[in-house]
Amino acid sequence: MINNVLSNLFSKPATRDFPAKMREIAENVRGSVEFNTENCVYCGACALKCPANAIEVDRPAKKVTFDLYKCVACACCAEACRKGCIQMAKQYAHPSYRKMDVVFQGEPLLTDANGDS
Amino acid sequence: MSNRTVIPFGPQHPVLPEPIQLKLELQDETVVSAIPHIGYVHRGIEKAAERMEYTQNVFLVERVCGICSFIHALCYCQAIEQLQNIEASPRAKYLRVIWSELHRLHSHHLWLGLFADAFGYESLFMQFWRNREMLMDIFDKTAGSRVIISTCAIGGTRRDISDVHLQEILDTLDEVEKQLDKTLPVILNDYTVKKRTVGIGKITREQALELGAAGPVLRANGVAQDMRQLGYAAYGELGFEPVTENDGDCYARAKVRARECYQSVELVRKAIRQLPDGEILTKPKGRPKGQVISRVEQPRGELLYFLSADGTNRLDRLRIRTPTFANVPPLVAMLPGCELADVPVIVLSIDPCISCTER
Amino acid sequence: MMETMEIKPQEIIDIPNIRDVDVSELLDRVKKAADEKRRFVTMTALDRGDHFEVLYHFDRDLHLEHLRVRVPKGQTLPSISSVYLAAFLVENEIKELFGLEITDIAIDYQNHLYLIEGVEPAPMAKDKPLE
Amino acid sequence: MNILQKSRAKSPWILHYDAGACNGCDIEILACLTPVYDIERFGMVNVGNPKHADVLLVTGTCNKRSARVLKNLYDQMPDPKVVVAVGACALSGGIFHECYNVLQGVDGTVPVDVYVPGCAARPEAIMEGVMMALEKMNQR
Repeated sequence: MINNVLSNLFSKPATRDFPAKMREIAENVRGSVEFNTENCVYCGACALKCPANAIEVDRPAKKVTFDLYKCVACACCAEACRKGCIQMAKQYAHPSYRKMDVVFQGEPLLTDANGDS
Repeated sequence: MSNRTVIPFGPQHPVLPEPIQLKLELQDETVVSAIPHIGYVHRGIEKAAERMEYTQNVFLVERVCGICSFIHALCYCQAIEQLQNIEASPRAKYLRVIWSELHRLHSHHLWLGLFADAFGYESLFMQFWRNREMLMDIFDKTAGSRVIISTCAIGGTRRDISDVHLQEILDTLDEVEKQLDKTLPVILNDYTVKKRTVGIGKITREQALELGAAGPVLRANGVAQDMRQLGYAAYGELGFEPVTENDGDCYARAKVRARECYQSVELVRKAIRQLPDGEILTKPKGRPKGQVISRVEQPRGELLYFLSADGTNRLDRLRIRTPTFANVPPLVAMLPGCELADVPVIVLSIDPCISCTER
Repeated sequence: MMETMEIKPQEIIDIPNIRDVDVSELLDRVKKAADEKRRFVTMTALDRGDHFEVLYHFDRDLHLEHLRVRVPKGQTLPSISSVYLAAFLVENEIKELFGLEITDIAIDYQNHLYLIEGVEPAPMAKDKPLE
Repeated sequence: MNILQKSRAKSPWILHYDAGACNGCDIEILACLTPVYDIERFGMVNVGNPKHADVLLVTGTCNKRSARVLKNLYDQMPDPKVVVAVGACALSGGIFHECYNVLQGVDGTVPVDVYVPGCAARPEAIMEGVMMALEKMNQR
């Protein structure tokens, strides 16, 4: 045990210096869902596949509502999208003070649950 | 009776990361009886599995337990594969072994740390958890997430592990093994640790069998039963001997898990050496129909899934029997006769996973 | 994926090694299993509309064997916890979540193992909504 | 900012309660306490006693039974206090939001100050969430 104590005493700290230094994120990390609605045809495949029902697609209104706070980051939607509109961003989703839905309707706009910007 | 008191242990207790309540009846300092009270984590996953499509259920069952998520998904996927009459490709089978053994390794590290914390050895807890982070990094790199890795799919796996990452896993395992050589002797040989674990929470082999114990609790009583002997995934080709101990106390259970750490390291190495090339996903066809039971070995013991499907895209019934659920009756038998101060050590010695138990 | 045609439920094929027993001979059968040193694994309840199907799973040297009883709704099932104490948790669970009355459980939680007062009883029954 | 507020922000004590999680977020919170992430650098200590705590970290889908315990713990904490809900389950129920024994999110039981999304939330996100909560506490 003494050896262990000594080697711990003289080795570099294991601690990562967060938040001063952000760690390099590995490739292919399923951080958060990223929408790119340019090619979106509002087919609703992502909404069907989502196990947490976090995505709602309103086809007539051409509107995609994504509830980040239900999302379990399984990447099913990204796999289901044939148009390549959904990608998994490497960066994790950041905390927030309010619950907000991400809504896409042509131009993406951010509104809170009550609908006001 | 004169000095009998009932003490509630939990639901929020510093030793327990999860809420469970034990009503302990004490005569002075000695526990006379213990009754577990659960229900703080019950969600109703079995019912939800009837609502969701059988393909979506993979992600649901993964979240029965965050510590051994991959193994839950594996058990479910194997059951569905059996119903649909498909078989995962050889490469997928080996990848499944690699991920499940890494999960076992990280779970045992986690447990050894918490166990050390339970008998008041905080620096040992920190050491095990520091070493565990190396394994979490592997999950991060190979699967894209630290805890719930979502790589198992019906018919194989969703991701492949590249050669670069395989080498990285081997390097990490060397380091993990080196660290284990340093830290495990403390759990196994240290005088104070032995004082708190040897002879504590003892049950006999007959009791363990009668009370339906599972996993390390059963194997610590000399019963060589490990579901990996069934040869699911690629375990049949890897050669496998269950780890057993004979004393049936907290020390023996710690020893089983400590030796299983080395076993898991060896199994991953072997799996990587023998990893065949090929496809990773067999496309499933048709709908699942019929009843099936699938069993795999979790870090905590035997996991059983019973599936009943009627040919639609939803399951008729999904029954999950988790190892901690089986280990609660032995716990009730272990506690009487021990001292109040030993209760945390004994409770942790079965490696309780309450979210598994209640689903 | 979206379903265009609803497939009708079909007859379900059983798991192997299953033996149908009557409620009256259940305890004798279970005692026999205990004498032969089988390890009690768990129980599974299925709601089949007018009756419950209860499966008892036993293990012996990695080999599973099952007993099956059918209990019409409204009737009771005797507890096996006098033979296998390990069954008390799962019997409480079935009693609470399915509403199948199981009598003489060794430790009876009186339908409060998982749910507290004010929650609708027997949520796992098939006639309960799926959410 | 007076001296009391300043010292509170320098050393916030954390109480962690699992209201029904799958363990994923809980082990990530524990990972925050261990050497690699080590939030004790910021003076944060995990305590077991609600009366000692300033920050309540809640994980998991809340059900009716654990909601009672959660409310109880929250009421016992002295003011000023902040609540950080960690993980998809605690925010909205996540994948379990339609299960029969799940309350959809803990914000129906206790007032939540910071929402940390993710399944499971990464240790970095949890730390960021706690720091955001402290900022909010300082404004009180």
